[in-house]
Amino acid sequence: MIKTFKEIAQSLDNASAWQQKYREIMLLGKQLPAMPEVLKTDDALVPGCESKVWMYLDFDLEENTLVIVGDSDTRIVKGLLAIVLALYNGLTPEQVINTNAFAEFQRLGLIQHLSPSRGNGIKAMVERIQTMAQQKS
Amino acid sequence: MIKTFKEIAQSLDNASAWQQKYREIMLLGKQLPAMPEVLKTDDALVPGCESKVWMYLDFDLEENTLVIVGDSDTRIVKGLLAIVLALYNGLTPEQVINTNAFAEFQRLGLIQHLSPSRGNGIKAMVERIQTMAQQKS
Amino acid sequence: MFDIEKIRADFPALAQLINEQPLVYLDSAATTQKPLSVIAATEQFYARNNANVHRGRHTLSEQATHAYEQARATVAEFFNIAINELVWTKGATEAVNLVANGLTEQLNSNSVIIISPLEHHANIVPWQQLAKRTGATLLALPLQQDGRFNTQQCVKFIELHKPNVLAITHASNALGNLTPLEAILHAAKQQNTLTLIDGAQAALHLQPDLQQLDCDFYVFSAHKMLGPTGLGGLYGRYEQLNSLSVYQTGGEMIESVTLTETIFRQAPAKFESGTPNIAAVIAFAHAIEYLKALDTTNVYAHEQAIFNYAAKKLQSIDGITIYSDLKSNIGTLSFNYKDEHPYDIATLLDGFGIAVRSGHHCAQPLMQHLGINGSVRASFAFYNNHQDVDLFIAALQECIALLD
Amino acid sequence: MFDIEKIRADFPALAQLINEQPLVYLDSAATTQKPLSVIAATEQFYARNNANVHRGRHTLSEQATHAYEQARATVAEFFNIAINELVWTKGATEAVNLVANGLTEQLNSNSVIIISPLEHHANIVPWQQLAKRTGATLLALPLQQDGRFNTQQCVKFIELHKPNVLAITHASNALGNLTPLEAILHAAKQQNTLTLIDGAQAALHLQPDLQQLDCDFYVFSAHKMLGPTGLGGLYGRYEQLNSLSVYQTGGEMIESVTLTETIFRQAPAKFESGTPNIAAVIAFAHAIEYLKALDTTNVYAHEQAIFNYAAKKLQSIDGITIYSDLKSNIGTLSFNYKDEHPYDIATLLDGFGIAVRSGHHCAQPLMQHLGINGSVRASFAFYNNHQDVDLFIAALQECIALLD
Ligand SMILES: Cc1ncc(COP(=O)(O)O)c(C=O)c1O
Ligand SMILES: Cc1ncc(COP(=O)(O)O)c(C=O)c1O
Repeated sequence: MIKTFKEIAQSLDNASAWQQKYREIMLLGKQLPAMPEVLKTDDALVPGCESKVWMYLDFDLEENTLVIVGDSDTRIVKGLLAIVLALYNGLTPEQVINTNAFAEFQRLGLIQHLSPSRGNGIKAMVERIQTMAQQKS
Repeated sequence: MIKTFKEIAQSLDNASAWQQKYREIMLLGKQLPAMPEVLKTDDALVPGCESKVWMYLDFDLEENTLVIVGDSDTRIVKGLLAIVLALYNGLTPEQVINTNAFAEFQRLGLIQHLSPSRGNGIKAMVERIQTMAQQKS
Repeated sequence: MFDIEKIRADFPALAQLINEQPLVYLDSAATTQKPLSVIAATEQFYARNNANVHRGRHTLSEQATHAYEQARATVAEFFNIAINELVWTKGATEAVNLVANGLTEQLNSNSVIIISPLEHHANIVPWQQLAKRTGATLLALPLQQDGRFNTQQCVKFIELHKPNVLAITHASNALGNLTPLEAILHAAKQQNTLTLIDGAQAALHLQPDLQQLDCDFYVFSAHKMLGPTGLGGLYGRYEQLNSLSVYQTGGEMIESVTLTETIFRQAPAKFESGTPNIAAVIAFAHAIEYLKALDTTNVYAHEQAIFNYAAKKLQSIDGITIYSDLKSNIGTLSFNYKDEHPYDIATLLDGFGIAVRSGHHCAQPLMQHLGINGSVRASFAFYNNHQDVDLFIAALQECIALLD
Repeated sequence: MFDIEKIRADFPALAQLINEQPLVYLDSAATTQKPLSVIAATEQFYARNNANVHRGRHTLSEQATHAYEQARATVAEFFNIAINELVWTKGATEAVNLVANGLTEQLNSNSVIIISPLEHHANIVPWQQLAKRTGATLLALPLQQDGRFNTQQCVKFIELHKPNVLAITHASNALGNLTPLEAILHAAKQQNTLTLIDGAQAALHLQPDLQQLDCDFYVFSAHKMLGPTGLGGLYGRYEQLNSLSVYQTGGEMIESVTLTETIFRQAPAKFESGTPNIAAVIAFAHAIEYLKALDTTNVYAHEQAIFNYAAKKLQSIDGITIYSDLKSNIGTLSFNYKDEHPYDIATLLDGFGIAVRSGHHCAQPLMQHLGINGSVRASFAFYNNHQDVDLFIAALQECIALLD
């Protein structure tokens, strides 16, 4: 079962030590369904990453919601990706625009993972999601 | 009349202020006979100098002494050159080898002019003179 | 409020004695002095934050990377350009070389490159080499006998020769003269000419808005803008920048490497191979912050006041020839006294604690144009005060007394 | 006497907390920490002696020039080379580029260039570019599956291909493995091959006598030898060095310039265009003085002791694969844990204050050769102590517990 963002936030808040937090994040990654191999194209690769990160972005016209699929070859990044997906997947463009991943990551004590210097692709992902939302809104 | 090195040293020692010293140096330059234009070839130019410095080095086989002629387009360098000439001109190779221009310039309070960073060619001149002396001794 | 004494206190090197007399530093065109914040940032980096940037998964490396990229943003904002339009180089010289080299494949024997006769060697020799490599023709803009450009002449020259590339200085390092860039850049644009401006001298004094200036490339050196040595920058309009062929190759600038093939990254990374001058980049951002905190208008007004004051005093000395344009100048006075050698004047001035430069100022073609072997150059920055001028002029008069 | 605690006190950056735990800096292969004397020299330069070098006729400029050239002498002596055989560059990367570019006119489509599969990208891509420009063939020395060279194989390869140029590292940055240089350089000499050694990693640890090593070129980076960022060096046997064609052009490196023609100076000036990284050069001499003051033999013995201690502990952990050659190594441990991603290990280690590197270490061909995507790299320097190793191993075990 995929956790909602609220549930994720709660379990991260409950983490007593940083190790616990990472354990939680990696667990989230584990629970994220693997991305179908056919979607792992070069185009889907988020560039400039040390770890491999794939992201597939689509728009469901009927539902007027964003569809996001992602994967990574590292556990921690995959976990962070799961958090981003929990935040944004299935939202309407307007909802996406009103959801500030930076603020949420800040609140979760994970903001350093969104730093451009991390080069882990999470920041690039969030930006791509926001860009698509702007285009579709 | 060209001053002997001893006379030069004396008048520099007598200089009360640095201005006086420079006045003396420039005077020495003025008293140095101009180098014949035909000797001012590109070969005679000491390379890498901001001011132009020409030096013509020869060896008098009969007298077994070095013959040094030099000139510069700046007054101060020409004066310093006059001091070097007064030190070395007409000496035998052995005498040249035993005459340490660095020590003398140090004693005169002019050592900074022999610094490689000056790039005024005086140091290069002294080195050339010593090299020739080594070869001829 | 522009409190010059408060500002001077920020520059520790200014407060020293040279030959037992207070230093009067009039060699800012060669390199500027550094404010305390720049010195402290350098120290702080090495004593605490030192780490290599990019690809490091540990805290120190991330902090360094963050500060490094933040510095790029700070400097880009200062010049009003996009972050990815700024390439770090080791100096203005390297920046010109990077562009001249990167254009090799875009030029051929029908191409025309225009420079000017008052360029610094750094903005001459790389173009000579490019012309040699490609067979392109290298021309120089007309310059009046007095070392100033006639704008109309320049515009006509550009219209006539329709250059592919025009490389020209924003201000002359030997004279301080400002180039009439607006008209020249406009004329170049009409001909679809790629333009490179050498801002090594001007950037500190004019703090240019590069979007407004509307050139394709602009180069500068950090050490002439209160920053550390070993760092410079290249602005390139993104498309033109990215279309340059790669320059230095190695780590950092590649996407992937096999033994047989390499895929390069996009600009600016494409041009930044190897470990960058991290400490200098971070410290340079502090230099720019320092400059921004002073009001540009005040800085400029003060500099011009000092310059005019010095020019007037210098003019009033018998036997002095001034080569600088006194009407349109970033604050540099280039002069000779009668036919005395600049070396002698500079050496004697140093005895009085006055630091000026003498020689050809790496602008030999300009010296040939002016018919001189060299000159004495006193170059001012905003941290100079009226007393500096007074001491300089008094010392110069004593030198003259010694020489006459 | 090698007093490790006294030495550590000279490196202020080592004495800090990262994530509330004492920093264990195991990323010296990326960049080393700096001793106080280097930091102080930098500060002193900017706060007092700051001036541009060469051609300045004032006291500050002369002092700076003197210190700058004195630094060249200090470093040349360290490597046992002549002063005019040392060119300052902005880093090892630029030094390789300078040579690869300078050889363009000496090679053609019959030429052979040999590199190796474990080179850093900086010692691969410039040679690829050279091969492309000249039509020369680029080959790689045979490397065993385990990442070590078989000396006899290498010698045979050289005898077979008779390369014009051989560029190889002194020690691998990704693995720390030492190259069997003596035999390789000897074989190359038999073929009149020009040799370039990439000493970026090895220079600090081995403090090589370059005359004895008997290569034609040797490159290094100051920042990996306790010195500042933005500086590197190129040693070149004078004749070979001077015969390279010019690289960057501009001020400082020219004898004379007219608008149509330029005469260049001789090496090393010929290759040093523009204002150099003066502060870094001067500070780097302090780094070298610091190294010289420690006894080389003691330093090396301590490094090897730490390395062996760490290797033994690491080997004893189940599931760890070590890629480094443990017999002949400058002090770098490259490893993976099961099939965990190095990114995860490095990120978790950072939580414990342990700074290691993860990834391909700018050596993608080597990673391909080893059949891995990357590794975790712990690199040691003489300022590491046994406690660093203990903390590292303990943290690694906790990471493993988290991952399993
Ligand atoms: C073996 C090797 N060669 C070359 C380089 C490039 O050095 P720099 O980035 O300082 O130019 C490095 C540094 O990472 C290296 O380890
Ligand atoms: C106008 C001009 N261009 C280029 C340069 C070269 O700058 P750098 O020596 O910092 O590379 C200078 C500096 O002397 C200059 O004044």
